Amino acid sequence: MINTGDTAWLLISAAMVMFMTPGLALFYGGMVRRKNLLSTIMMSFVCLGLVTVLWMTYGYSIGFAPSTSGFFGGLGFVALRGVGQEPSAVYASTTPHLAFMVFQGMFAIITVALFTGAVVERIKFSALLLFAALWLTFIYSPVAHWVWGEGGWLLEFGALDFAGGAVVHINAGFTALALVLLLGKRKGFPAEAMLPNSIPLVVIGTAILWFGWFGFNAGSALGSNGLAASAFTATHLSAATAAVTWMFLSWRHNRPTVLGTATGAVAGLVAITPAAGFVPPIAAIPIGIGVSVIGFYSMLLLKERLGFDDSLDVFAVHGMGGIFGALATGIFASTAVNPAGADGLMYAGFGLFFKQAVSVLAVGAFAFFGSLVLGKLVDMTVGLRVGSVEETVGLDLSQHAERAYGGSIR
Amino acid sequence: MINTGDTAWLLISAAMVMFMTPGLALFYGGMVRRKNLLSTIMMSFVCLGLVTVLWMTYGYSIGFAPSTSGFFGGLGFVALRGVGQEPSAVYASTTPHLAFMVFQGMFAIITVALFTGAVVERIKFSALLLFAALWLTFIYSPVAHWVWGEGGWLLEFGALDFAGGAVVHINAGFTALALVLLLGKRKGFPAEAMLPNSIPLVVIGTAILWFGWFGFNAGSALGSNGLAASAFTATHLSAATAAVTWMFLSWRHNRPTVLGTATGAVAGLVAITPAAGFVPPIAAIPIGIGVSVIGFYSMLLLKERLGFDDSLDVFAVHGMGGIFGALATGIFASTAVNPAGADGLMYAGFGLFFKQAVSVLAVGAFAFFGSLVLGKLVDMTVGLRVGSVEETVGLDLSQHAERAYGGSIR
Amino acid sequence: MINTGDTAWLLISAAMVMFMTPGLALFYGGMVRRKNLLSTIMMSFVCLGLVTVLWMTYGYSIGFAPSTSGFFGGLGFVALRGVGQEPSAVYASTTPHLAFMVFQGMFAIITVALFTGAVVERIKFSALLLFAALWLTFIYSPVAHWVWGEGGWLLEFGALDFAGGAVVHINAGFTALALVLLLGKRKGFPAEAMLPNSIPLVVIGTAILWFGWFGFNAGSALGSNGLAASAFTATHLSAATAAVTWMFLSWRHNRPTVLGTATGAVAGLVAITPAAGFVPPIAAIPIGIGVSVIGFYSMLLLKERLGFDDSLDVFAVHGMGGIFGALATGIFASTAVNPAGADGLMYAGFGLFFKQAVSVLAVGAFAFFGSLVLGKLVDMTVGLRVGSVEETVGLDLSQHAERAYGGSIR
Amino acid sequence: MKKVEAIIREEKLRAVIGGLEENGYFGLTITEVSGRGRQKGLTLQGRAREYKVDLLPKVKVEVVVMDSDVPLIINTIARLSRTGEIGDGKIFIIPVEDAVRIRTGEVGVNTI
Amino acid sequence: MKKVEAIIREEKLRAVIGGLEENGYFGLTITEVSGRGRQKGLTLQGRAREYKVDLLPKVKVEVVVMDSDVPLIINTIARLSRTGEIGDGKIFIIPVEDAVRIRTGEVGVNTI
Amino acid sequence: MKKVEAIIREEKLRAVIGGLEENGYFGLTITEVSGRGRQKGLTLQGRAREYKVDLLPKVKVEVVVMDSDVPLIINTIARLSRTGEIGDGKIFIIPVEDAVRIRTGEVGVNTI
Ligand SMILES: Nc1ncnc2c1ncn2[C@@H]1O[C@H](COP(=O)(O)OP(=O)(O)O)[C@@H](O)[C@H]1O
Ligand SMILES: Nc1ncnc2c1ncn2[C@@H]1O[C@H](COP(=O)(O)OP(=O)(O)O)[C@@H](O)[C@H]1O
Ligand SMILES: Nc1ncnc2c1ncn2[C@@H]1O[C@H](COP(=O)(O)OP(=O)(O)O)[C@@H](O)[C@H]1O
Repeated sequence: MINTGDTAWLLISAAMVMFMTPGLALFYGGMVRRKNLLSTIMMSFVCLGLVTVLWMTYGYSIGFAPSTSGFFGGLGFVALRGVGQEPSAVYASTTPHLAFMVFQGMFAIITVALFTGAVVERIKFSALLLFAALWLTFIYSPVAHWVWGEGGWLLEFGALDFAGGAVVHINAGFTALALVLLLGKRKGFPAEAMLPNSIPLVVIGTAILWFGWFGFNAGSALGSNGLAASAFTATHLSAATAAVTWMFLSWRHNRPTVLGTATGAVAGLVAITPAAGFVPPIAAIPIGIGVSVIGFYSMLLLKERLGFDDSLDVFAVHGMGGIFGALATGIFASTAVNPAGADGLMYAGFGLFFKQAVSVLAVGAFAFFGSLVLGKLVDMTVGLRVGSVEETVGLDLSQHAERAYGGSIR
Repeated sequence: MINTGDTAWLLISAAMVMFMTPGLALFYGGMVRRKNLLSTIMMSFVCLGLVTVLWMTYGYSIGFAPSTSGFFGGLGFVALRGVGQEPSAVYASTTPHLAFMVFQGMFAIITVALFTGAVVERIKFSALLLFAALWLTFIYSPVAHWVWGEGGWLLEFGALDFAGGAVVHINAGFTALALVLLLGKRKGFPAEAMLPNSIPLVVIGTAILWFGWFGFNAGSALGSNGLAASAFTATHLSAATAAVTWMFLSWRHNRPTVLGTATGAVAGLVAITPAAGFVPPIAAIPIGIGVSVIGFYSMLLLKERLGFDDSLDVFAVHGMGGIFGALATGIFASTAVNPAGADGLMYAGFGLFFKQAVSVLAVGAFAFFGSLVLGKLVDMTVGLRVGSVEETVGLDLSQHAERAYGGSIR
Repeated sequence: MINTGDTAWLLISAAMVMFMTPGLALFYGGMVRRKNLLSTIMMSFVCLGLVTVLWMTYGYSIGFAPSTSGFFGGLGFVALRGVGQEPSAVYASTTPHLAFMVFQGMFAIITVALFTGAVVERIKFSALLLFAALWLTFIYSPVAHWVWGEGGWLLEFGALDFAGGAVVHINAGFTALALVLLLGKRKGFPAEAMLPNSIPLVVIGTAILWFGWFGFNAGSALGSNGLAASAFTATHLSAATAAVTWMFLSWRHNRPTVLGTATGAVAGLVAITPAAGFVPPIAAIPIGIGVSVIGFYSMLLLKERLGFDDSLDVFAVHGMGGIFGALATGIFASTAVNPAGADGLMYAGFGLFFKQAVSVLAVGAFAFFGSLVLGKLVDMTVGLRVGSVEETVGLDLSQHAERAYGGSIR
Repeated sequence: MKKVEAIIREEKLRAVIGGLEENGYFGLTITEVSGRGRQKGLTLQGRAREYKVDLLPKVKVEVVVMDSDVPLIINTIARLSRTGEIGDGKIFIIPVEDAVRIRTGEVGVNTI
Repeated sequence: MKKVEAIIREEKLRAVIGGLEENGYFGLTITEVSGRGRQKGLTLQGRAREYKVDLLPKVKVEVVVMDSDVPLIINTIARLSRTGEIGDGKIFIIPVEDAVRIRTGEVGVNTI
Repeated sequence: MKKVEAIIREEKLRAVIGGLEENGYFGLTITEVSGRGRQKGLTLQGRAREYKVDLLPKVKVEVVVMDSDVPLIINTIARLSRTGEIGDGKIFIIPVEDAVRIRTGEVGVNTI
């Protein structure tokens, strides 16, 4: 039966998660060079359009319709058939099925937007569109089914993913890895300094992401209850701890930067995502510290040492952060917090931790190899990368025939 | 009796609709030339102040107090007398009357702000203030009464307007038309290129509008229930479809622009507004496609062919979008979705469609002629248009003695 | 027992109040010179990290744990012990205790961020961090206990503070005063014009603040009910009235500025904060007018006449606004609105007004002298002020080794 | 060679560029500047305080050309950027002793 | 005629403009520039990486005047923009061969 | 003295500054400009309308040096900013009659 409080919480959560995608657009947009600002924004923003349409026509069905394989859902929910104002039989039993469907759709949107950060400043817009559509169909929707769908194999197996550590972050992180391998470095990397065009824009984006993440994590309780409050608290504390940790790390290396603090906050939000509704809120402190240390040094290693040009460090923040969060869930989870969860290393044996590791591997490998294949396909058809002159001129002009600040002469 | 879930949903919806007005300020502000940036922002922002005060002192009463004429409400609710913490006898029976009143107030605010987009870059600020006050009193409040007020004639007649296709968008669109006729073109139009000063600002505005629109449309269910979820879904799907459609249209003409995609999203939100709680969510796909095609070509026709200088295309987006949405409601509405609604062309005869057409005509004509009269009046008293030098220097300096980026030399 | 509607409202309110702090960062950031833009943003943003961690480890306990002294709470809630998914025994009985704790935490964060506005453009970042930590511990948490904690002496005494007129605004205002005394004027003040680097950023910040303030004030009803709706309405009306009033005042002196209108809105929100859930909504009109008149002329007096360099006028807006709001609560409060409140001057004798005056004095004096002592301590250890060259170069480069617009040459 | 340095109204830039193009001059450099001449000043306002501001946005167009082209350039720019109102701007002629095309390393008149 | 091109600190701009005005010089053009001289460099930091940055914001003031006015202009600017600390800036004198007032088409010394 | 005025690609700025530094030239002034030369134009698009845009962002580097240093400066800038593709930019040499160091009031060649 529909509970109005739970429904209000799920609807506002869906709206907040929707808001995160343009937030991400600004977060990413602020970090590139000005000539690619709009193009970077567009790569996230267009997902709000494209992914929504695909999700409601068939993506949700692949993800959540009943099936027996455990690998992808059936066609029962195509074009929202059977998805109505009444609660679903299996998901979120106190809210309209439509609310659950749209909430899930917002996750699909932002996951696609997330990996674009790795390929900005050089991917062809048409290639991105095509890849996004294929990826949603063949990677995201199945993985969502594995982890959250009725009968999904990872769900059955007992892996825990409260709000998308695997489905969203590991998935996006390994996709980023694959795409960077296919695309190669940006022209001029690493010789030329590529400073962020607007850190205030990054801050606006971070603010929206942090705000929206309460819907993402606490909304995943699918009800307005103690568990939601617990997930909410853990989310906030992890973001805060990680922000401060990253700030001090950047201070150790030079100065406490705004960009570092914002990045830390996002990393903290990533890591707590799979854990939020399974761990006691105070566990967010070690999780927040851990993810910033891991993220900061992964970034240094990948970008500075290995010269791996993941433009906006999607793998370091979301891939590594997601892995760490999934494993941390295997450490700190407690059935005292969520009886529907399990006990982690701290309270029981290696059981859960092992399952978490399996889910990391399964999702990571599937996303990585799947994306390699899809990316190669796109490369062979429309071509992945813009021409050299287009890259120099910038993607705003060459892909979108627009300039961010049109009134200005430059 | 007050239901806490419904009340939570209505309150947060009111907050979200409030947030839309500064969102609109940024959306519009990004599209003008830098010298008019603040002035454009101010025209929307000031409505939050001015309209709120007028609404709570008497506007709400004209709109919603019981009356017998069907054309405007009585004075029963002046200065919030009789509007208290208990539910109203007629509106939103599970939430405090004050919540309903303030939710409605947010609609009044943004409607006034909407039409300013047509007159930016040349209207005198004092004239705008005066016109806004008159318009709220003599046009908006009565029209709200017709459509939503107890005993309003269009309500009685059976026209459907879920969240303001007629009250908000057609109303604002035709007002824009009238004001442009009175004001004339901007100096230099169409010879000089008038490029948007900041598309990132437009994106921030669009993001806030899209987010807030969930409150606008799903909040209009006045409860946290299946209907709200349905309206929420339809809203999101229409915005998404229209964004993608407009993107492809701009691509056909040159490149897929960010500005076009954002405009499409807004157009999609406009068209679904009257329909959201009456049509099955999947109907948002044809509605989203339709509104972008209509909006895009209306804009080309009006601005390029006819040289009609509606600065930010308020009529093409809100006027035409609102008309299309109202008529589409007459096509796709279904009592299976909302028993309090009616069946459209798809499920029954022309009855509803005809009523929708009547409401379009009535509201459009009233707004247009009413605004002509009020605008003329303002012109004859304080004068509508700034002087030629003031227009050249820009309204930021001449009307507000401010510069957007004060630290800069320019 | 947990009520889902109340919980949804409290959680979303907490998220909205969280959102206010980056909103404030942008509001303040837009007003300084470009060379200090990031540094100003950082001073607010870092509070999200630092204060959260301290609050959850011990601040909440000092503020809200049961005690007998009436001056500070015990250690019962340290590290969130005893703060769980069930409602607390004393606070917010229909929502999870964690929700109440995190909601209160958001208030602590923004209060610290508020006073930074007085010291931007010249305080050392390390000094700010240290001072913030000390201040949260020795000033904010105790004052929260006095006013809102079980057994707090001002609560027992009968002073009313619905959402933080004393705890937040007077507290921050007097702290600002003390810090300005210790720090002295900015280099070049008042000879050099220090124009805001970006008024659009100020508007974005104001928009977020206004939106979030509904959570701040109406969320303080701790439930989704008639009182919340009443507080919501009063909040909106006060902001609107004050915005319009300040606009007309700035018009009287020259032109109706956007900066003035935004400042007025914030002042209106400040003044209604202590009153929102005690006064009839319509009382927001005199409150809104009053606070703008007082704020505007305080600002002129302090800055222009007395040459007191409170960079962003924290004392004039929050200190004076908070005092006015607290006293106005003593005038307009009515038990017809909130039976848990009291009757003010308008309906009864001087009793409440006197109590309000006492709370103003107590909190103001404690914040002022306490901050003087703590600030002096910080000055003697790490030093409060940056060097002269660092100040000239700007705090973005000297404290954070970053530039707001890194892609640009300047 | 000479550098023709014209300070004109922003809104005239398109026309001026077009006019130069029609006459076969493609190379030019544009800078956003702010200027003051005979145009009356304005007063800006802070939160409560006023500031006099008398600089208005202009655009500087620089074209380096052969000496013999100077009159035509002046003529073209002046004609296309004139409104007749105060604030139309100025053109200055500055000597240029040499020019280099970076791409090829060529020097002298044929590089411009 | 000469173009006096001064590169000064941003915060001194108001004073310099005021000083020129007092001496009767109204016309001038301002550009936002970035410069480096003897001032020590700084190090910027990206997400995890460092960049050396040694350019600091300055303002360029250009005033075209008659030859005889040059010493007074130099004097005024130098006096009003001096702090005595490194980074005060430079003034360069550049020859101007001709000037045109766009509004009227006049040429020569009386246009400036 | 001469002013070497180079209009180069943004992404070459760091290299050019570095190269000048290596040769002992520290003082310089940078301006963000927009330019057009032989580089092909582009078309921008508004909401529904198209605009031709042929200006691309460039950076202007100004270095005032003694006459004898000019060849080395030209050489350094040209070498470090060359890509060989159209749009590499130009260098112009402009006479400077005098220079003043504001901080000390010194004039002449030893100030630069
Ligand atoms: N003496 C000067 N030196 C440098 N720039 C000048 C000078 N006089 C005018 N300018 C520039 O020319 C612009 C227009 O000059 P103004 O005097 O307003 O035009 P008009 O020639 O129509 O009187 C100014 O904004 C300024 O940038
Ligand atoms: N040789 C030069 N060529 C061009 N601009 C210069 C030169 N030397 C200095 N500048 C400009 O002057 C500004 C101030 O110079 P700086 O050497 O720091 O001052 P100071 O004269 O006090 O030592 C620099 O930021 C730069 O813009
Ligand atoms: N005649 C000129 N006058 C002023 N600036 C010029 C001139 N020609 C070129 N420029 C500047 O030089 C830049 C590069 O010129 P371009 O012709 O594209 O390079 P290339 O020398 O490789 O053909 C242009 O963007 C413009 O700023």
